[in-house]
Amino acid sequence: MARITAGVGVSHVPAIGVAMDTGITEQPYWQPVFKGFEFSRKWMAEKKPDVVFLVYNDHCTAFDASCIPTFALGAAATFTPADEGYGPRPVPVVKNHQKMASHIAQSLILDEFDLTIMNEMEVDHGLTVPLSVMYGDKKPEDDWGVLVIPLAVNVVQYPAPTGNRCYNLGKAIRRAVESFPEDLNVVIFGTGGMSHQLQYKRAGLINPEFDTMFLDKLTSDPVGLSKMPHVDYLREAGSEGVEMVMWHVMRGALDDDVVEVHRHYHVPASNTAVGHIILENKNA
Amino acid sequence: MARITAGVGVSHVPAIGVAMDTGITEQPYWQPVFKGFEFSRKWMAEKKPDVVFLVYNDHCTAFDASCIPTFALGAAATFTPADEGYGPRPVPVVKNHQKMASHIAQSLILDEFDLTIMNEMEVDHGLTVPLSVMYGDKKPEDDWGVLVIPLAVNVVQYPAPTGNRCYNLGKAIRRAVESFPEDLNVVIFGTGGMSHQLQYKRAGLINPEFDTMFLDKLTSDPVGLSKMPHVDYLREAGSEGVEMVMWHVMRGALDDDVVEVHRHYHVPASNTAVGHIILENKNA
Amino acid sequence: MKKDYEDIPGTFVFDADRSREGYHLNQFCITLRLQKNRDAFNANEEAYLDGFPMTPEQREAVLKREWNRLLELGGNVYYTSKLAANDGINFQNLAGLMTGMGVESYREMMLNGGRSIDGNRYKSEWGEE
Amino acid sequence: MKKDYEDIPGTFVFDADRSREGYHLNQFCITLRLQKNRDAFNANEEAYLDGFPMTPEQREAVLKREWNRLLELGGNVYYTSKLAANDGINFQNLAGLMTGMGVESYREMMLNGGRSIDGNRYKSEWGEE
Ligand SMILES: [Fe+3]
Ligand SMILES: [Fe+3]
Repeated sequence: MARITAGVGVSHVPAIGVAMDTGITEQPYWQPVFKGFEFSRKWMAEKKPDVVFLVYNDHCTAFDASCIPTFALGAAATFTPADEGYGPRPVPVVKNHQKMASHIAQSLILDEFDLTIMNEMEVDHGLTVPLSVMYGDKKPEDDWGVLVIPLAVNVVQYPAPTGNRCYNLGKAIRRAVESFPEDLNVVIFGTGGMSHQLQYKRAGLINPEFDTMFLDKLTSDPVGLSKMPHVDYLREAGSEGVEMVMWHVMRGALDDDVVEVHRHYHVPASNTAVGHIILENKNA
Repeated sequence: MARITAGVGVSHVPAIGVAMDTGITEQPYWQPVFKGFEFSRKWMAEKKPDVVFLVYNDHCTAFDASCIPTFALGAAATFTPADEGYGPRPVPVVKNHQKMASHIAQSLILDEFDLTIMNEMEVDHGLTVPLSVMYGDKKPEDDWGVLVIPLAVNVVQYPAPTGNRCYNLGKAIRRAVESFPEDLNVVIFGTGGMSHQLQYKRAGLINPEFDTMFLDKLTSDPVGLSKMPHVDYLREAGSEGVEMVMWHVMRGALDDDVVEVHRHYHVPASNTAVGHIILENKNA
Repeated sequence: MKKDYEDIPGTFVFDADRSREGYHLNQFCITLRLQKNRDAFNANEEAYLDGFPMTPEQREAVLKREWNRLLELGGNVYYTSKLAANDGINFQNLAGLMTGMGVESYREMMLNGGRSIDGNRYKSEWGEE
Repeated sequence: MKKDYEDIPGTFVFDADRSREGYHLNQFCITLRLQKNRDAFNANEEAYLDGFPMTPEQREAVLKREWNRLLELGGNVYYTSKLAANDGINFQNLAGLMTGMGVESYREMMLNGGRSIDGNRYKSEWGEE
């Protein structure tokens, strides 16, 4: 059967993608951002998952204001990196494990999660930047070396799904994965955050105490953490900090007991605090 | 505050719309179908709801196979009748109570239903035929005389949401409506069914015993009825009979105790058994 | 994955596996909802179909209007009915063709209460496994 | 409906009410994701905007690039940033403009750890009600 063995939390700041795509990662501004992913790339190479289940949000790219799904699961064969206004990122097309994606979709709907199934979808920096930081430089003609099942979560229009709902979705994803008969090693990514506000007069807000508390509690009190109301994210972590609800999906899919094997935190990348954590199931 | 006072269950057979649009409702084939709605039109005129919350399914019209939401709530100002391949039905544009729709959307998502919000949507016979049978003949330049909040449910690609999920969604819709401060009379429609199969070698299946059991239990045992697994609908009521899950949304939004004030059942309309019921809250 | 609905006779439940198989076929069919697309298709079916990466079997079933074959190859009736509508075939007459009964006797059956559920619940009742 | 997030200073939470207000503004902005639309917009802004039924205030804010006003009128930054990108303004510089700090001192603030949460939790701390 398929099994989720580990979870990755990671910011998906677009400027990080731009830094990689333009080859300026060694500049003093960016060097400390990327230093924190050296361990992660080695860990990825050792762990070698067959499938990454990638929870992210679309930033008004695949979905404009006409259609706003709370949870949209990608069931297409491939997902093309989108033009977000500067031309598409020069990275590989993302390949799905389409049979497993279909299985998970059916399982989640019967488990009473009200998915939207996407049979065509472009993917933006929310999905490709996490792959880039974890897998390193890849050109369009390369292969990511992993199959990816994308789950896009609405965090742009209030309200995002609650932390509790996201956490429970993680548990349902685990059940779905474990009922898939192929023997596959799956790693789940929760992306977005950490504290940041991109808009209006309070833009630039960074709250390292909040971010640290959040990273700590992922191991020490994930259930309590998942109960935090939206207003706390909005107030304490900035209007775009609410992206962090997506990390609860990742956390819910893991064992109750996990080991934190890596953490990275840096301010700033553009407007944002970069946060990253790797959690392994104890019996993985 | 706003209140849901009654529920309507009704088939939405496209041929019924065609019969009205082409003026052949007095023909012997159609006369008994429409006779059963005479009471309903009077009831509608007396009841005079401000808003109809209309649960229906799209038949690959507004949504093709690229995007399949389980629950899609219409938040646009208006919804235009779609061209389903024969030109749009000659009926009025459907007007939303946009503020209430937004309120319900927010309330449902915070209540952990994973809605898709539609800010643009055409509507097909699934939505317009129930309005036509309940409100009578209307021309494009007329007005329906009621505001409509549409909720489109996926029942085309298996699996539809479970009956239990639909029933609980009804309860959540009720909470959302009752927390809306305007003083509004709301009637909820659950549409689709009854037994029918449009496809392959078993097409034409009609199961009046099943349909009667279903109509009876809406009053006598709605919770038990909502637990019925999909395979029972598919086997007993035909592959398209699974549309009946949408009636549970309507039923869940009502009081536990209801009075059946009207029932109509007729075979056939085209390929389908026509079923219709009106349920009132006892204290409405 | 076991499917509890696979023992229903004469029925294709349009699940995720069938949806995946039939995706381009169904997406072709749905374009026929609009007149300008119907005009283009009717002017040159082969050329129009070139725009959709369906399998050769699916393409052939479209060209030959093999209504049941279309379902066997991942089509769903809400999509294939758009192709039927283009040919002037409504839902009821399409059902007449798919059942093999022919339009007249299908219509007659419906007027007499439709196909009974008795004997039509399980494949075993149809002598299928 | 009481909104528990309305007491956060310097922040517009993009909720359903704002989304409704800003719909056509945001749908205009998102078209600028694609080069051919940017070309058309840049060739004749007024004519391009005629295609979107936004309010006169929204239209004026677009033409004058009043970045905060756009948010006040229902815009969301993920949309308005497409208009900014068209003008060669990235997310960080857009933030520099919206905060009123200017690009340089905003960048400086971010390098020094960003805007502190202290004093920035409640409107009352900003002397607003
Ligand atoms: Fe983001
Ligand atoms: Fe229907």
